[in-house]
Amino acid sequence: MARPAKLVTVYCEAVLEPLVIRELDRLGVVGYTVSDCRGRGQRGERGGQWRMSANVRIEVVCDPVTSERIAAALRPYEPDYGLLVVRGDVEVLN
Amino acid sequence: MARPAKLVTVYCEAVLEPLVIRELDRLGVVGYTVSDCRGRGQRGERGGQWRMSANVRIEVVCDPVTSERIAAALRPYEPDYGLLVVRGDVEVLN
Amino acid sequence: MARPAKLVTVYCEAVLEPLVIRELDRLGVVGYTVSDCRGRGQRGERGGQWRMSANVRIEVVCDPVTSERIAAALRPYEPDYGLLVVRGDVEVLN
Amino acid sequence: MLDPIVLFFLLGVLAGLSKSDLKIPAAIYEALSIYLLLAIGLKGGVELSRYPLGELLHSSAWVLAAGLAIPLIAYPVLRHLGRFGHHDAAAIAAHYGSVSVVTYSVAVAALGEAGIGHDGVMVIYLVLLEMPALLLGVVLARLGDAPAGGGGRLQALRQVHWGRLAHEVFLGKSILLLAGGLVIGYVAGEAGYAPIAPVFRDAFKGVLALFLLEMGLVAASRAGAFRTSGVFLLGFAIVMPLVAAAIGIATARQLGFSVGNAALLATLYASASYIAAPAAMRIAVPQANPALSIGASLGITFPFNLFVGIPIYLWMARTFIAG
Amino acid sequence: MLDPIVLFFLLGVLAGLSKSDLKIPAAIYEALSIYLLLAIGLKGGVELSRYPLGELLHSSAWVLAAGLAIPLIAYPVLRHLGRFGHHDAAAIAAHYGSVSVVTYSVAVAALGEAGIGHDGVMVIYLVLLEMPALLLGVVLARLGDAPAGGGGRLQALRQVHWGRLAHEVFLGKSILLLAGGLVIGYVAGEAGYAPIAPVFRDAFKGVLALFLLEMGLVAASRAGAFRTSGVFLLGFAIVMPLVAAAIGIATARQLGFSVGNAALLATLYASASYIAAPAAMRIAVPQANPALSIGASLGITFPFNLFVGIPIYLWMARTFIAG
Amino acid sequence: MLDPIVLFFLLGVLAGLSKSDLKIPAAIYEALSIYLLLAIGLKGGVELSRYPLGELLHSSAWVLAAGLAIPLIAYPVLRHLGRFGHHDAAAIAAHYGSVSVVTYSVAVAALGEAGIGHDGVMVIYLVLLEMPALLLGVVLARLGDAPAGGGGRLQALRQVHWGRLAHEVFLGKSILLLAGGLVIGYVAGEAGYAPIAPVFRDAFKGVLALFLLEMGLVAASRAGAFRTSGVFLLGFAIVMPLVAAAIGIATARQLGFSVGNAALLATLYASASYIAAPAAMRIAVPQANPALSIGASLGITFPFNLFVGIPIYLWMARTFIAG
Ligand SMILES: Nc1ncnc2c1ncn2[C@@H]1O[C@H](COP(=O)(O)O)[C@@H](O)[C@H]1O
Ligand SMILES: Nc1ncnc2c1ncn2[C@@H]1O[C@H](COP(=O)(O)O)[C@@H](O)[C@H]1O
Ligand SMILES: Nc1ncnc2c1ncn2[C@@H]1O[C@H](COP(=O)(O)O)[C@@H](O)[C@H]1O
Ligand code: NA
Ligand code: NA
Ligand code: NA
Repeated sequence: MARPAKLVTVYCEAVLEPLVIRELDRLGVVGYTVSDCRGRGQRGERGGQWRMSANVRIEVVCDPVTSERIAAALRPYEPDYGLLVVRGDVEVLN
Repeated sequence: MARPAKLVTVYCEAVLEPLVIRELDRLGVVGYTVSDCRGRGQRGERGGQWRMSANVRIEVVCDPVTSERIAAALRPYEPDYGLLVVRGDVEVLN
Repeated sequence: MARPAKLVTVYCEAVLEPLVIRELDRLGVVGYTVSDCRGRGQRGERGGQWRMSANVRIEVVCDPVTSERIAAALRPYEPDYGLLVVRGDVEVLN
Repeated sequence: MLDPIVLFFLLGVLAGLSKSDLKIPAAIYEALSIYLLLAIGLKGGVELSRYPLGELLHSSAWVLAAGLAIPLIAYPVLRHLGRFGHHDAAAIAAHYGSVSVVTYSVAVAALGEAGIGHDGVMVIYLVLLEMPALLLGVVLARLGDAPAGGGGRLQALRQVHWGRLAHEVFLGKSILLLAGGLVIGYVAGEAGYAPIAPVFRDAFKGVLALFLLEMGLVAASRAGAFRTSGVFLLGFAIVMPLVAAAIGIATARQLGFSVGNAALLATLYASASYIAAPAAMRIAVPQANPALSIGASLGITFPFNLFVGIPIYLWMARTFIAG
Repeated sequence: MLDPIVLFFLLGVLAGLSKSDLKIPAAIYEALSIYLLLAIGLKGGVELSRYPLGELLHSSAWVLAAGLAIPLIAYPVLRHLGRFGHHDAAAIAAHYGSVSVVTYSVAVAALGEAGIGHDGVMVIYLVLLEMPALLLGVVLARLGDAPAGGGGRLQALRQVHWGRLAHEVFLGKSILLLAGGLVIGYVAGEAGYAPIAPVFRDAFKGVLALFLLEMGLVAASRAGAFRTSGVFLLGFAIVMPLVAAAIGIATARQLGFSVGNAALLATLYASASYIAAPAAMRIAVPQANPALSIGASLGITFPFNLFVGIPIYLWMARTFIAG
Repeated sequence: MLDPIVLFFLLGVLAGLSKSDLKIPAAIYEALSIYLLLAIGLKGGVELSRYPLGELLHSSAWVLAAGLAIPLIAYPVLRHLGRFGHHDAAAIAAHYGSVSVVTYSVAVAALGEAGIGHDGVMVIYLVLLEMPALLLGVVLARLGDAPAGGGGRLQALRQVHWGRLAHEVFLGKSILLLAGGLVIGYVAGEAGYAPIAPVFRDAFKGVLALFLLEMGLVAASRAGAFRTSGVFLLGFAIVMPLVAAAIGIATARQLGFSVGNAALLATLYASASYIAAPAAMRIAVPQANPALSIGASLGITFPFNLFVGIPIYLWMARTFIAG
């Protein structure tokens, strides 16, 4: 029943959200989940008071190959934007 | 100190939240965490503009057996509702 | 490319957030992400209606040693506050 | 005759379709809808105190009965002409049997614009009509599930979780805020209402404008979903309100309503719910595809009523009701 | 004599207890409380400019001193009669020593309803009384931690992070907005206040109604927590406000307050905090169980004051203060 | 001459710098900014109907042309005197070429305070000036990317995603709500505006006060970011508005504007954007460091204009414009 998969989590600036989704579209990724958050990183604190300091977390459950492709597609954004991409192992239960 | 456990994450329509909690109650699951999110899946985009298009993420840290039971309890909702259930391995540190 | 790391997730009362961040500061942890949530645990339901019943989820991607230190630093808060600390394995993709 | 307030809806649709970054936070949507429901309830409650309750009771029975005709007409049309499954037919019928608070409010504004009076107690009918159609919709869905024969039908109805359904419907926030506002307004009366009137009365139309902006954004996000549902549903979403309005005018005439009251009753019948109904149907008839019912009620009927329907219903009332 | 505005609280309680899907988003709760605190501060500030400051200074010292009696009475009662641990006793005492902005606002509305005047500068006391009781509560908790003997006590007090505590208490949003509003109102005066008055004065009571609705929802969610805390706390949460109100009336009489001002001072003393106190106590005395202090102050004393207390305090003021 | 409303900004800064727990939820920030943009657009639209459009067209061309001088002055100054990279120079220049809705609103309030009239149609210039500077900023950034020689430059400009950029700029929520409000206000006219005026006109200044409180909190969170950007940018953020205001006064004189209109045009030129510009530049010129442009425009220029600039621009208008 349980199918192994990867969970890719993208933490990034809120303004980047539409660009990340566009990359997902290009890769043919259908499913994702977005939530609003705040945080701190190399580029200082992003307290979420307004859109320019808000972050989002974008989660994608996908197969390993797609997860690599997502990471590769987001790499060009890294020098200019606050961005962290991590990947973990999960099982899809349904 | 660190105790192995499962982290079950349920992504679903916001209207389903009370029904999922009821299933958790039935299984005797005490702890869970809910956060609001938006997303896209097989059933199209759910942009979170209003309750009918909002999603929630429900996280439950539990033992492996309970995680199986949660997955089984949510299976009946699958045909009719937007729902994704994934499970990962974690350690409880406190 | 992919660098293994730990993802520490702290679920706790919203009032505890600044205290947790202070502990992270003390440990020299720069990066973290916070999101608002609600939930239930040993200390009853925390429905998020107001600040006193709101929870937060604080995520930190870090190395294994730091993850141990975070867990140790938060242990003193455990008897008095609603708090759950879990740790999982991830790879940093950027 | 069009109130400029409907332009806010158009602006929202434009923003949504052009994929502007304009987003109204969900918390604000919730707050605006809570405000509108409470404000309408309060206003009705204040006016209720000046009204003969006996007469109201008599009219209410008629209004309710005639109102239930709407889903009972809609269901077979959707089922047989539209070839929808019984779950979808029942859910859509429930949406059209129930009512829309915002459509009602815009009709009230249009009456004001046209200088036609109406009774504040019309809100009572808004409250009364909101929920029976939802129960009826569930019954229709369950009867459709049943194997042929009277025994199967009875058993199908027995399997409905009536308690949970009643909870969902009667304690949904729409009914709770409308009815709660009604009671508070009734108890407070004019004197108690006065100090909260700057918020609940004077600000009403401005807040309604903001809500219409948001409704436009939501409706635009439904445009894609609707494209798939075909021409039949589009036609239904335009013809059904007109039929329902006609039933409303006939009922109003029967009950001796004034022109303004008749136009409002027609609007109530013609309007389709998209606050109470979608949530209730999603829980009670989960097999129904919400894209169809919400697409029709919010994507087609709501703007149709705003821009075309309300002026027509007003004209109908003026023509068929003796001034 | 009951202002109909309290019915909004009842509606919220009803919605909460019946597990309706009515939820007021946390962002709206925050916004409403920011608005109320600012609006009250502004109004007080505007009126301050017309008031002899010397007289105010003299009264303030008395009002503060008498106000501190409340936690000093509450603590031993809770500790010895109620058999609470010293952390819980101190935290609850702090809540009752501090004040409730909403209770004060409802009392102001009730005075208006009864046609009794009052001075806007009473807000000064609201600001002054908010925080000393919280500091006192922390002191009581730390003294309880100390081993017997004067030396141990002194050391226990030394271990308090006074800087952090002062920060928490003085820069908490309650004090900041109340005091900030006070200063802005004072600087702006009537003329500067006029253009923002539609929002901060005219809308006040309507917004208060919405906040009471939300308070009802929150209070309902506390009902379960309270059930566990027993009959003693229930009694305390009703008797303590009455005792505190009596102290208020005596102080007001001593200071020659008018009937309206006396009723408001009694209400301030009788009210228990649930905005500033819970947050501050949670950080400063984490060992205390917040379910007890919030359950008592928000679950019992707040509605008691709304429905029973305020009318009693008004009667007390009328009876014991020379018109 | 200072409107007390600016004190709300100070209160927000104080709360932010002292790390108070006062936080205005992001949803409320969004809602307040949506309200302000719509309200300003509506008001301008209503007044537009009374204004000779031909004259407006002529002035608009001049106002736009003179307005574009500002980024064209700012860019080389930042690039050569300030030694900023071309991305940062272009982004900062774009912020100063665009305009600030809140600064404009505070200037309108200050005019009211000073009893000086102005034309509501000045809002037209607010809308017109918001976006061309953003496009110019992108052009400057791309030209900086280009290898030397005319061919390289042309190619650099070709590589800009003009469609996406135009979408970002023209369908950003600022322009959409301002222009949408303008059109609705124009269509509605005085009569259609009246019923929504309690929300969109009477509440304007109070809501502006709340927004200023929030702006103070945001500006305080930018204080640290600014510290790193050095003395040059600090000086630029103060001198540039003064230069721009002088251009504004000269343009106003040329066009025969009244004192009030001239002060508003000077304020528009002097103001720097922090709603539309940061979002657009972040997407279109991602290489620029937003801490610099937002730190300067929101952290320095905005408060400078509030407390010092607007009184100066008013004085300039009074001195150099024939009453
Ligand atoms: N180590 C980390 N753990 C968790 N979240 C992080 C971490 N580093 C960065 N983030 C998130 O990613 C955002 C952008 O990071 P940065 O580009 O490093 O400023 C931050 O605001 C955080 O929300
Ligand atoms: N592959 C995925 N990765 C992350 N979230 C998903 C994925 N698929 C679905 N979801 C979430 O689950 C919700 C319901 O999915 P669905 O039923 O497929 O429409 C979506 O709106 C997303 O929030
Ligand atoms: N088993 C669990 N799974 C997920 N979240 C939990 C769990 N237990 C507790 N939590 C979260 O941690 C918060 C505090 O927990 P507690 O201290 O047990 O009341 C709860 O309100 C939940 O948000
Ligand atoms: Na209907
Ligand atoms: Na008190
Ligand atoms: Na400018």
